[in-house]
Amino acid sequence: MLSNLFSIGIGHYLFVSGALFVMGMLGVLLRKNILVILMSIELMLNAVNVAFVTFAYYLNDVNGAVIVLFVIAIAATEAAVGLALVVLLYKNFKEVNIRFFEHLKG
Amino acid sequence: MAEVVIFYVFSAVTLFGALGVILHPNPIICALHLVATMCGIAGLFFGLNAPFIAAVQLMVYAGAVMVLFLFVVMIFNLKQEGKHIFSPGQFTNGLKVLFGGMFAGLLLSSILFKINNFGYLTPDKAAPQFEVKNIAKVMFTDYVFSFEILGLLLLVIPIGTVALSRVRGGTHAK
Amino acid sequence: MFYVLLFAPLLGFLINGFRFRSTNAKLAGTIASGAILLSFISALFYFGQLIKMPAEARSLSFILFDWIQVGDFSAQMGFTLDPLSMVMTLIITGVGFLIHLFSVGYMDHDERPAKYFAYLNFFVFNMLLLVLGNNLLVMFVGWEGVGLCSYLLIGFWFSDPEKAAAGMKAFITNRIGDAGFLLGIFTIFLTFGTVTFTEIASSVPAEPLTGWTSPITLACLFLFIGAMGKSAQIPLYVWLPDAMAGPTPVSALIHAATMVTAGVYMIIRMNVLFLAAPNAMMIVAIVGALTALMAATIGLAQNDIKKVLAYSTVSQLGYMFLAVGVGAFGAGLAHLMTHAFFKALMFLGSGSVIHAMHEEQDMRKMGGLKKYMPITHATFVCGWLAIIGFPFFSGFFSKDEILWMSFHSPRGHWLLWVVGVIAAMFTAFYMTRLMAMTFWGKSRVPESIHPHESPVTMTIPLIVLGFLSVFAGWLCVPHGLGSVLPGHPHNFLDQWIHPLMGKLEMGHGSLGMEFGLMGVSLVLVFASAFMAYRFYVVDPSLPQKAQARVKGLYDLVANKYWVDEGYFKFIINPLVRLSRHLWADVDVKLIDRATYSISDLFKNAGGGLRMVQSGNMQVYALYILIGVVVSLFFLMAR
Amino acid sequence: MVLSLIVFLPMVYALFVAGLPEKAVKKATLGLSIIHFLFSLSLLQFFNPDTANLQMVERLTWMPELGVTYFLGIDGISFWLVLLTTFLTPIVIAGSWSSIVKQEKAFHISMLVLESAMIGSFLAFDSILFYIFFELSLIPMYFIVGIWGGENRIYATLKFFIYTMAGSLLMLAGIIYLIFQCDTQLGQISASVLDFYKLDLPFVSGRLLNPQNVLFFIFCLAFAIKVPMFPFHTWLPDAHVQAPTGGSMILAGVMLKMGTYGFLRFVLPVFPESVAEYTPLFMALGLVGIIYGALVAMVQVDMKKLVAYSSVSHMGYVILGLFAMNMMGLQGSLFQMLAHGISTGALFLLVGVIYERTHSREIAAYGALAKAIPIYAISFLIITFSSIAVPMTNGFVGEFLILFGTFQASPYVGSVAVLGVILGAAYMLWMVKKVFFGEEGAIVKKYPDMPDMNWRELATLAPLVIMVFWMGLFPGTFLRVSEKSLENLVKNKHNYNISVELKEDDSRSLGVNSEL
Repeated sequence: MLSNLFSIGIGHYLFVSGALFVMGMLGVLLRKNILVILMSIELMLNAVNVAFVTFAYYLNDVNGAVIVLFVIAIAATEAAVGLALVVLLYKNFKEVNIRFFEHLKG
Repeated sequence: MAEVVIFYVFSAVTLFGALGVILHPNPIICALHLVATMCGIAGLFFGLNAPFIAAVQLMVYAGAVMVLFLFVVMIFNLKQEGKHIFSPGQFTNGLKVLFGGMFAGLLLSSILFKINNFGYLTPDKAAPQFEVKNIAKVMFTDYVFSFEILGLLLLVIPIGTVALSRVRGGTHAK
Repeated sequence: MFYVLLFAPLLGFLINGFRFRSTNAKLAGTIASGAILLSFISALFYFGQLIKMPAEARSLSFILFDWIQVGDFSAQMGFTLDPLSMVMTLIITGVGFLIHLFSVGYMDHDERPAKYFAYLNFFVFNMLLLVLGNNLLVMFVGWEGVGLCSYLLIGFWFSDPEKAAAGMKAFITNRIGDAGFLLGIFTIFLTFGTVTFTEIASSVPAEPLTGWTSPITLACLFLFIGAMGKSAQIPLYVWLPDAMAGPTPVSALIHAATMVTAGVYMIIRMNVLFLAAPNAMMIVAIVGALTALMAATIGLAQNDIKKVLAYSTVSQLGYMFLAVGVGAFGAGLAHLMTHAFFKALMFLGSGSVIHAMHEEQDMRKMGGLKKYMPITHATFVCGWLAIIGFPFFSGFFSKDEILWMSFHSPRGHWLLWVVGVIAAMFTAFYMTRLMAMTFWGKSRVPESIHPHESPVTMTIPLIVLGFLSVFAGWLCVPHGLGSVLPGHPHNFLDQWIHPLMGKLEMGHGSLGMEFGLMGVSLVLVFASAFMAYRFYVVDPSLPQKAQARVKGLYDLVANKYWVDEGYFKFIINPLVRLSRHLWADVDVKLIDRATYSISDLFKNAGGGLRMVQSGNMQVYALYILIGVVVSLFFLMAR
Repeated sequence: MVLSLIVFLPMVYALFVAGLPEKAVKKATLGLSIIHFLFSLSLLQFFNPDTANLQMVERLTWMPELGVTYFLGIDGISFWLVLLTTFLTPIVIAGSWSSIVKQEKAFHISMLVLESAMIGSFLAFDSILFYIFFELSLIPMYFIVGIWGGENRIYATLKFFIYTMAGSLLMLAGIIYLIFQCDTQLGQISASVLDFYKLDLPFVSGRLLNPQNVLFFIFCLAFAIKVPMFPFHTWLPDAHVQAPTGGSMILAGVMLKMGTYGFLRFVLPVFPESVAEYTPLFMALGLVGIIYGALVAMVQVDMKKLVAYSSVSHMGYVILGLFAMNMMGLQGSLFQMLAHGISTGALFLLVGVIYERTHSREIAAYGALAKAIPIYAISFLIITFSSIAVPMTNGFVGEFLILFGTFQASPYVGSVAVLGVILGAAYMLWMVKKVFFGEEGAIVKKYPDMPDMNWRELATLAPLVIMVFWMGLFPGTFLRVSEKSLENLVKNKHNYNISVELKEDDSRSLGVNSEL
C-alpha cells in the first residue's frame, strides 16, 4: 500500500484528475455566483486536460498533447465569451445569482 | 523520488486550490485560488514530462484567462456573498451531492479496478514525444484542418465578445 | 271501387288537412261526411257482391304493393274483404258516417272544425286499414294509426293541459299494448313463417296445444296484450275514461263503436290460432269477465255522464272478451255490433245533452231534461233498454248469448257466468241511474243554462242509431231463443262469419237450462234497474244513506280502486325518479367524472413533468449528471 | 372516376367558394351542394343492386411499402349512406341560412369539406384511406361546433374531439397490426379492407386477451364512441346542445352513422369469432343504450338534449340489429341509420327553427305553441311520429325489422327491447305535450306574434318529410339495394369476402392492378 504511495503511476494522476473534475462539477451544480460557476467549468476542463496528458504520457502518444492544446485554446475562448455574457447580464440586471435567470421554464 | 515530490506537492496545490474555488464565498479569492490551481496543474504537466504544455498552461490560463476573470470580478466590485454561497433548495442540493458522490465513486472504482489494465504501460521518459517539434509536426499535418478551424474560432470569438459587451453608441455613450 | 272504399277517407283527410285553418264547419263536415258516405256506399256495393257468392268462397283480395320484403319475411300492402271484415267495414263506415253527420252540428262553433274532420277521416282510414288488412302487419299499421288518431282527437282541445295529458296517456298505454302486439307478430312469424291471416289459419295444428310455453299460446298472449291496450282491458283500461276529454262524437266513434273493439276483432280474426291455445283463451275470458265486473262497479259511482259511459264501455268490452275467450266468436261479434250501435247512440245522446247544457258534464247538475230534449230522451231510452238487456232489444240477444255461452261452452265455466250476471246487474243499475239523474226526476239545472233540443243534423243520427239499437239484435238471435220465437229467426251473423271460424264442438245444451239461466239474469237485472229507479227518482235521499252505510266500499269504487294513483305511485313516478338518478348520477357523476379523472390524470402528469422544467440551470445540469451516472452505471455493470 | 368525383368535388367546390365574395357564399354553396346531390343520384344509374360485389372500383398505388392504395368502391352497404350524405348537406346548408351570421364563408367551406370526408369514409375500401377520411371529418366538425356553437362550445367541441380521437387512434394501431398480419398470412402487405376479410386472426375461445379479441375491442371502442354506445355517449348531448343547428343535423344525421357503418364494414366481417363470443355483451349494451337513452331523455329540460338522448336510444337499436346478425336485423339497422338520419336531422332542424325565434330551448318555458304557430306544430308532430316509429313513417320499418331480427336472434333480448318502443313514445310525446299543448308558457307570452315557418324553412323541411313517408311506405326502394350485400354477410359470417367487379376499360384507364 505504501509502495503504491511512493511509486507514482497512471492511477495517481488520474485520481487527481477525477477529484478535480468532481470538484468542478460540484461547483457548477452548487454555487450560485455565475462567475464562480464559470471558474468551476475551467476546473473541469483542466481536469480533463490532466487526464489527457497523463494518458499521452503513459501511452507514449503525442496526440493527447495536441488535443490538450486545442482544449486550452477553446477553454480560453469559452472563458472570454462566458465572461462577456456575464458582463452583459450584470449590466442589465445587476445580478450574478444564477437563480435569478429562471425564465427558461415550462 | 523527485517525481514523487513533484506529484504530491503540485497535486496538493491543485486540489486545495480547487477546494478554495468552490468553497470560498468571495469571488476574488476564488479567482486567486483558481490561479493557484492552474499553477498546480502546470506543475503536474511538468511532472508528466510535458514542459511545453505546462508553459502554455501557465501563459494562457494563469496569465490570460485568469487576468480576464480578475478584471471582471474587479469591475463588478463584488463583495462577499454572505452566508449563502450555494444555491437554495435542500432536496436538489442533496441530490446533487448524492449523484456527484456516485459519479466520484464510479470514477474512483474505475480507476482502482481497471488500472491493472494499464499496468504494462511504461512511459518512455527519454522519448522526445512532447517536444515542441513533435507536437507541431502532428498539429500541422494530421490536425491541420482542426487547427485552421480553431484559428477561425479565435478570430470570431473576440469579434463576438466585443459585439456582445459593447455599449450602444460606442465609447461616447452617456 | 275498393280503392274508393279505402281511400275516400284518406282523401277527405288530405283535403281538410290542407285547409286546416278553415273555420267553416259546414263545408269541412260536408267534405268529411261525403268521403265516409262514399266509402259506406262502396262497402254496401261489396256487401252485395259478397252475398251473391257461395258461402265458402266469400273473399275478395286486393294487393296494393309489396311493402316490406326482407329475407324470407314479406308483408304486402294487401287487403281482403271477407264476411268478418265486411261486417266491421259496414259498422265503421255506417256508424262513422252518422257520427260525422252529428259532428257537423256539434262542432259548429269550434275554432278548428276542418282539423277535427281531417283527424276523424284519418281515423276512419286507419280503422279500415286495421280491419281490411290481409296480414298482421297491415293490421298493425291500422292498429297504431287509430291509436295515433285517438291521441290527436283526445287532445284536440290541447290548450287544456289535462286533455293533452289524457291524449298522451292514451297513446302510451296503447303503446304498451302495441309492444305486446309486435311480440305477437314476431312469435307468429317465427312459428308459422308467415303473417298472412289465411296462411296462419291453414297452418295452425288441429289439436289444441295445452301448456303455457308453446309458441302458439305465447303468441296469443302477446296478441292479447295488444288487445288489452287497444280495447281497454285490465290492467291497461285506465286510458279510456280519461279519453273522454276529447269531443263527444270522438268518444262515440273511437272510444265506443270502433277503435276499442279492434282487440275483439283481432281475436275473432285470429280465432283459429286462439282455439289452438286453450290457456290463452282462458286468460282472455277471465280478464274479460273481471274487466266487465270491475268497470261496472266503478260506473256505479261516477257523476260525469261521459265517465259513466266510458266505464260502461270498458265493461261491455269485457263482455266481448268473455265471449271470444269462451270461444263464442259469433256472440262476441254480435255484441260488438249491437254495442257499436247503442253505445254510439248513448255517447251521441250524451253529446247532445252536453251541447245543450253548454259543456256541462256533471250529472248532478242535470235532471229532468226529458221535457227539454224529447228526441234525445227517446233515443236514449232505446239505448238504455238495449244495454241493460231488456228483452228483444238488441243488447238482450247478444248479451244473453254471451252469458249462455260462458256457461255452456266447453271453454266456459259457471263462475264466468256468475261474474257476467253480476256485471249485468250493475250495468242495469248504473245505466238506470244515469237515465234517472239526467233525464228524469227534478231538474237540478243551474238557472243560467237553458237546455234545448239539438239541431236536426244531430238528431237524425240519434234516430237512426236508436232504430238500430232496437232492431239490430234480430240479426243475431241466439239459436235456442230463435227456436221458440215466432218465425224462427236464424242467427244471421253467426252464419255469415261461420266459414271463417275454427272448429269448436259446442255440444247440445238443454233448452230448459238456457231459459232458466236467462230468467235468473233477467230477474236480477230488472230488480237492480228498479232499485236504481227507486234510489234516484222515487227517493233521492236514499243514495246518501246507502253511501254512508258502505262508506269504505263506496270510496274505493268512487276512486276507481285507486288504480291510476297506484300506477303513478308504483310505476311511473319511480321510473321518472330512476331516470333523474340515471341522468344526474350515472351520466353526469359516474361516466363524465370517470372521463374527467382520466383527463385529469394526463393533466396532472403533465403538471408534474412541468415541474421538471424549472428553468433552474443547475438542476438541468443535475439531470445531465444523473443521466451520465445512470449510463455509466450500466456501462460498468455490464 | 365517378366515385372520386363524388368524394372530391365538394372539396373542389370548397376551394371555389373560398374565392367568392362573402355575400355570394351562401347561395353558391347551396347551389353547388344541390348540384352535387343531383350528381350523386347518377349512382342510381351505375349501381347494380343485384350483386354483392364491389362496384365502380378505383384503385391506384399509393404507398406500396405499406400496401396502401387509393381504393374506392361502392356496395349495397355504403350506397344509401352516400346518398344520405349528399341529400342532407344541401338541407343542412339551407337550414343554417339565417342562423350562421359570422364567418359565413368559413362555415360553408367546413361543411363542404365535411361532406367530402364523410362520403370518403363511406367509399374508402383501403383501411388507411378510410382512417384518413374518418379523422378528416373530425376537423371541420371541430370548427363548426367550436366557432359557431353556443356558450359552452369550447368545452363541447374539445370533449367531442378528444373522445372520438382517443378511440380512433387505437384503431390506427389495430389497422397497422392488420396490415402486417396481411404480410404474414397472405404473403403480401396490404391495407385493403378486402384483404382484411381474408385474414384468419388467431382466436382462443374463453380467453379475453388473444389477438382477435384485442383487435375486436380496439375497433369496437373506436366505433362505439362514434355511434355513440352506452357508456361512451356523454359527449353527444354536450356536442349537440352546443353545436349550431346545421352542425347538430349533420352530426346526428351522418356522423353517427360512420360508427355503425364501421361496425358493419370492419367489426362484423373481420372478427367473426370474437363477434360471436361477445354478441351478448354488445346486445346488452345496445339494450341498455335503448332503455337508458329513453329514460334519460324523459327527464331532460333542454329540447336539444332530449333529441340527443333520443339519438342514443335510436342508435342502441342499430347496434342491437347489427349484432343480431341476421337478415332482418342487419337490414333493419341499415334502414334505421337512414331513417334516423332523416328524422333526427329534421328534429334538430325544427328545434333550430324555434330557437332562432325565441333563443330558448327550455321545454318548460314553452307551451301552447300549436296555437301560436300551427304549421310548425304540424311539422314537428309529423317528425315526432316518425321518430317514435308510427307505421307508415320511416322510423317504423327500421325499428320493426331490428326488433324482429333481435327477437329472432334472442327472444329475451327482443322482448326487453320492445320496451324501448313504449319509452320512446313517452319522452317524445312528453316534450310535444309540454311544448305545443297546454297553457301558454313564459316564452310564448313574451313573443306574442311569433312568425310561423316561412317558405324557406318549409322548403328545407319538405324533402325530409317526403322522405319520411317515402321510406315508410316504400321501404323496398332502400332494402332492395342492400339486400345482396347483407345476405353475403349473413351467409358467410366466417369466410366473408367481397369480390371486385372490374370493367375492362376501367382497369386500363385507371391503371388498376389487374391481380386484385
